[in-house]
Amino acid sequence: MKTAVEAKTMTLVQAITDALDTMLNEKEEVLLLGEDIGKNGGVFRATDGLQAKYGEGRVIDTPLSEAGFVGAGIGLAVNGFLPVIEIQFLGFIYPAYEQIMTHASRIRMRTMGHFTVPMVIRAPYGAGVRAPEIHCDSTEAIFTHMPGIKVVCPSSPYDAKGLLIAAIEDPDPVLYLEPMRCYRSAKEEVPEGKYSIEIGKGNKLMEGDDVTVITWGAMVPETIKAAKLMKEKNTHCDVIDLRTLFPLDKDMIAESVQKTGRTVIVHEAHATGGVGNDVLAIINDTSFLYQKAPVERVTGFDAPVPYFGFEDHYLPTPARIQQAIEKVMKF
Amino acid sequence: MKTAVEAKTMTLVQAITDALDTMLNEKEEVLLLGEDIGKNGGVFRATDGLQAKYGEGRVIDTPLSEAGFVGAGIGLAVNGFLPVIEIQFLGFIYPAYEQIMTHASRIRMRTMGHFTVPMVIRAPYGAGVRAPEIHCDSTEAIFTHMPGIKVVCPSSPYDAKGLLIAAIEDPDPVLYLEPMRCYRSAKEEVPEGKYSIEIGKGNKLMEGDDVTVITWGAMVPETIKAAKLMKEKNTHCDVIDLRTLFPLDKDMIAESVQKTGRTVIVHEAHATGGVGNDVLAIINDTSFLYQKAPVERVTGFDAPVPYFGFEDHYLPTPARIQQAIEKVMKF
Amino acid sequence: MENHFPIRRIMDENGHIINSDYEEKITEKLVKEFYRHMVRIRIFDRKAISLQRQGRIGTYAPYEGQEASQVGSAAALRENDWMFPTYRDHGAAMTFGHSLRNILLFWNGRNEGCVPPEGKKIFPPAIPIATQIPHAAGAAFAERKKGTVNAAIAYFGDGATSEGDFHEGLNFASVFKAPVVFFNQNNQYAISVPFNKQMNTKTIAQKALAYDMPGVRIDGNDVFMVYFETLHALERARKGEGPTLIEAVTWRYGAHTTADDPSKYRNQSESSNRRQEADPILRLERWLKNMGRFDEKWVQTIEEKAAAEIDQAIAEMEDFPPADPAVIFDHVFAEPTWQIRQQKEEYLKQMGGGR
Amino acid sequence: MENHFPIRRIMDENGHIINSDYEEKITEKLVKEFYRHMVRIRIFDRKAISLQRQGRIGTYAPYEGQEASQVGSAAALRENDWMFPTYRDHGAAMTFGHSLRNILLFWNGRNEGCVPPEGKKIFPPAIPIATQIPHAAGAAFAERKKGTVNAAIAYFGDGATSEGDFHEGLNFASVFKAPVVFFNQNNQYAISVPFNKQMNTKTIAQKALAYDMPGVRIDGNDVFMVYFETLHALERARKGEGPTLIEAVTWRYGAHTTADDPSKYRNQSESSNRRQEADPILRLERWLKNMGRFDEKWVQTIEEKAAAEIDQAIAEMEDFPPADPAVIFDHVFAEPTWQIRQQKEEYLKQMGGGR
Ligand SMILES: Cc1ncc(C[n+]2csc(CCOP(=O)(O)OP(=O)(O)O)c2C)c(N)n1
Ligand SMILES: Cc1ncc(C[n+]2csc(CCOP(=O)(O)OP(=O)(O)O)c2C)c(N)n1
Ligand SMILES: [Mg+2]
Ligand SMILES: [Mg+2]
Repeated sequence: MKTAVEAKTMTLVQAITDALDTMLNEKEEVLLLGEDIGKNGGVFRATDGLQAKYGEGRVIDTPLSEAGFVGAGIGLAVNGFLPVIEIQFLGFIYPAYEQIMTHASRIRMRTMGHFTVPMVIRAPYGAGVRAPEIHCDSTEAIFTHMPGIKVVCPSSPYDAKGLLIAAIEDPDPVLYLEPMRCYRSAKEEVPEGKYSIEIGKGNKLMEGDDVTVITWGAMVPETIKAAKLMKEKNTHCDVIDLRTLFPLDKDMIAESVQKTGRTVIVHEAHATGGVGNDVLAIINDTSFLYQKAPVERVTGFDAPVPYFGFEDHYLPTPARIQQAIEKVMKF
Repeated sequence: MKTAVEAKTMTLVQAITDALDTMLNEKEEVLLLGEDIGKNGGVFRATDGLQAKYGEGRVIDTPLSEAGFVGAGIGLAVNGFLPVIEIQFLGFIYPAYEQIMTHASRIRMRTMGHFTVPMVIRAPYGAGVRAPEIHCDSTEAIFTHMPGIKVVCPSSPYDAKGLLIAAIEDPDPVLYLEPMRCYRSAKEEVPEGKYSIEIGKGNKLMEGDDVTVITWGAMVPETIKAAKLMKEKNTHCDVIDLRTLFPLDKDMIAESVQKTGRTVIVHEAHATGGVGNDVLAIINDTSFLYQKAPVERVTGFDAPVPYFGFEDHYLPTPARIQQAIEKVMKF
Repeated sequence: MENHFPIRRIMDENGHIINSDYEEKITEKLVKEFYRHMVRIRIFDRKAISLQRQGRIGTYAPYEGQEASQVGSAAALRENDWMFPTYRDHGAAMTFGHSLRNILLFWNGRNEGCVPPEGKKIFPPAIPIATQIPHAAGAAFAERKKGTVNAAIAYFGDGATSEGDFHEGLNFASVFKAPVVFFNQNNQYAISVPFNKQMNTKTIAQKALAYDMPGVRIDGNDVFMVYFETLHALERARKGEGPTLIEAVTWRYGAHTTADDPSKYRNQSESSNRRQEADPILRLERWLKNMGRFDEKWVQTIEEKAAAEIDQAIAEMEDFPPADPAVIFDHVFAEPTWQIRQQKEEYLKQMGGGR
Repeated sequence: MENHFPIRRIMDENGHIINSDYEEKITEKLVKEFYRHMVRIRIFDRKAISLQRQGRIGTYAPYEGQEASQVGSAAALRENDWMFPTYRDHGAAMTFGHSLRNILLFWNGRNEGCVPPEGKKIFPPAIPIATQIPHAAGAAFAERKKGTVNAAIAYFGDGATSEGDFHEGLNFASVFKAPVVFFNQNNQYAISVPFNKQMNTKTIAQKALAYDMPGVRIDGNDVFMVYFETLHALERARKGEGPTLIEAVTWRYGAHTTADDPSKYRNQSESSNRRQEADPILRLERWLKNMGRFDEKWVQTIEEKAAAEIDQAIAEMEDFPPADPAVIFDHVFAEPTWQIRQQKEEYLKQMGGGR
């Protein structure tokens, strides 16, 4: 990780714009494609000003056609470009699922590396911003179960920039998830220029010997809130922000769980089939004898993400996280 | 479960035809839709003879358009029909993923039960039949992580018929997975007429006190082979065929694991994000204190299902299953 | 191809009937009926925007400018037909008999918003673009199989034509001669993306040629053209002659949704010009005036009536019993699975324990 | 629409040039070149079927009957163009310079089968129907962005036109004027589903109208028509005039794949009739005979040469080093993840321990 000297205070979404700007500037192969990313600057303004700066040839408004432009992105990627594709919301990636599943993630394997797809797919995801239905899905697990694509998810402006640059430089396809709830909820110093955060590495946000709490994305602030409240009650949490959902940071997970023996996993996706179960599998595989209590999972329910009138009931809350921490402590 | 008197010896694929025949005969709302299911009787002959018997109005060859006919199936289902849709291979379901994810599985929730989708999607799946790439995927986990749809997978002719009838009678959408490798590999007595197997219930295939081995679909015969070999070595396995992948038979899993304390899970899907991890989560949640060893998973690798020249290397084998059983026994 | 698909109209911008075939059919009664509907849904739209601004509902998708398309097409439906709207077609849904309260509940994030009045076959608004098109084809095909004369209408925008589901739905319907009308409102923008970046064609109607299906391009701000063309397409459908694609060329005056700022991507003066010249309501007003039948009192009455009806619906929406969180568990399956029972129970316990 | 898209041809079934514009261009040299290519790929096809029957390769998709479409179109490409074939287009791929051994390896379930010779921009055959169409649009768009004169060709069948990806790919290419030729081989069946159940239109060419793209319908068994029309479309593409849709009407004589039994769904006498009348190779033979230039010796020589080349490729395929199972781990990512490293290590250990 190389860090540039100057820094600016920015939000997560601004950090994304900054990363795109940095890479558009650095490599002329970088192209942005997506719906409304040009003049409009994206519905969240993540590409604001970039078309004006780099032209319509680099920042390209596509037809409303996710399979079409992800498929075309694959064609661009095998032919020398580095497409960075915006899916307007993760809940609208499904039409492109076949292209990602059968091609983006497999072309390297299919051709023994002769053709490769160095493509990034950016997608805002998650509930809690009072968006209409489908806009709030958190379906990362349907991509982590797909060999050949990496999945990352920053929770802070600093990580957002560093991970996006790493994703663009990665020789393989990367799904880059953007927690909408964190887009503008906090600001942080972000270095100017280019730096990157290694894909596959988690980030320890709080140190504690009692319980390991593992989470990512928009659940990070909720988890921190719960951990801080627990600290007041003298329960000390090791809080891990996974940052990468495939491949998971096995070593960081194992090390922490072997220290604490107690684990809480927090995510907003459904419990069944959630990435939390992959964390559970790592614990099973690496730390069985260290476990002092069953792992607790605090997750979205096994129900579709509800209409926004109910989303606060669906999403894990600091209260639910605290209860889980207390439960593993009491076991 | 009501069982009719007469029985016939048949293969799994014949049992599917028999179930479809039974239900086409019983309910005129039942419609079959799919590619090549008419005159051709399906590429695996699962619908052989049914168009001749019930006419082109009941057994309908569709255009090559999975999103289109699954979407139209939703329209048929909300408007009084009971569509049973054949996806030629599970690996070709991805174009319809959006329709299943955002509509089939959610319409009941979205409309508080005002509209419902009593639809079945049948899909042959899995490796081991020397089929070309993509034809061999085992991606059930991308559906078990989708609230609102059930996922079933028979491993025997008897179960195949009973589960398919149950799926057609279910008021909600059901994904019915057909292990191609088992289509014609064994025959069994199958009752004539209508009977059904409850969705959500596993089947104990062998009883043993030493190790619980949990599997489904095409891995059942491989697991039985391994368990029989282990029996000769005096290790006795409780072998569970899950039959339903969502919702899992939590009680059967917990009961067995609480008896044996040792578990091996076998599936051909990738390890990461596989349904095996849901089984693991059930064990964690219900049977933590009973566990004598970490759970072993014998799975397909975290690599795309390879070209058929290599598929035998990808698939779990009795040898790998035995090694896992030995490993949990030795722990 | 553009010249093969001229924009057809019955009434010009000045409220003159320019197609004499229809002169007899356009009665004061019909004009007033359409006028009333359009005024009603326009008032609703403006109220909804202001509710959103006050934080009383969530993000809202306005349709002002598209009233003739929505009213004219919905008015052509029969009682037992099916409607498959998008998030922008609640003007059509209201005209077809949807509950105003429920529509407001939808925009307030409540599931009740997707429940149509008993007997009304109105599907929940499609959020993923174009996905409703195959549904409409399937539901219409079902009617054909049942041997009824019912038909379906699917609404969608210009942007939606780029999705695979548009193509697959139209192909399915054409192959099976499903009684469905594919009603496109070409408002010339998909959020910020203008028509000419969405497709290489100058018309949407011509896309019907890919399915050997009739395709027509009409002035979507001419409520009569919309009404009679939809009626005609529905008749064809009922007679077993299959689907039709209608492109109603129109314009949304305002933002894509209340979360959108159109000044980022277009000059809004175009909207004010169109308001002066091509407004669908103004056009009927001009007809009434031309005929010497414009009656300010009557206009005032219908406006007041609509406002009262809408205020009533808003009150009902706001008085609606508060969300019972249990609802998020209750309609996933006909019978809840153990996961859902367990999660619901735990959640209710936690709620009980105070958060 | 059918009459707007007549099936165009240059040479009739009897080997007569019926379009005098091309008389000069059709030289003995060209005829013989095409003849040679078609014979070569036909021999390959038959050999492959017999290899499958003997269990020496897996399921195989034959193209016999479609040789003129594949050879004529591939011959029109330039060195640096891109090709996006399906599982049935290895005749085209071989004509464009793919390795026969590798193609056989593909049908034998080996990844090496998807690797084209160095410098040859041939994509692996698309197995999921129509998915290659957007790839071709994207790769062609890339060439345009780079400012080259290279183009791309995408092959696909009649059934493929029903998929959303067909529509989205053509729309993308038309909007961005990507230099790509969409080459449809309408062999009138998608496995068992005949053309008239696949779509309501009588032609595929007319679907181009939905994108304001030129669409032509040609006799896919007339190698000259195929060649010159593809050449023309490629020229347009290179000049920045955008994509073209070509419908080459043809027929597969045999089964969909070696796992298929066509007698289940069609009368195979149609195939034998077509063999007599419309066979693409026979047609060139007739031209040669008409011109008095048919030379049995020459035919024998090229047949022998092709057979020898193919036998050589088969030998190379069979001598190819046996599959190293490690390959299934080695190309998932540029750098293997820990899962892959761990799984590979464990697997190799197990292998070592004997299975
Ligand atoms: C599959 C999908 N992709 C993206 C979106 C985000 N989105 C919502 S509305 C819209 C534009 C739709 O344009 P159009 O079809 O013209 O309808 P209009 O909004 O103009 O009525 C987009 C891109 C979506 N809802 N679904
Ligand atoms: C998405 C998808 N659905 C289904 C299949 C199974 N399948 C393989 S070939 C085929 C028919 C293709 O017909 P067509 O496009 O006419 O090409 P042809 O085989 O005639 O060359 C089908 C349905 C597939 N490969 N991909
Ligand atoms: Mg629009
Ligand atoms: Mg075909």
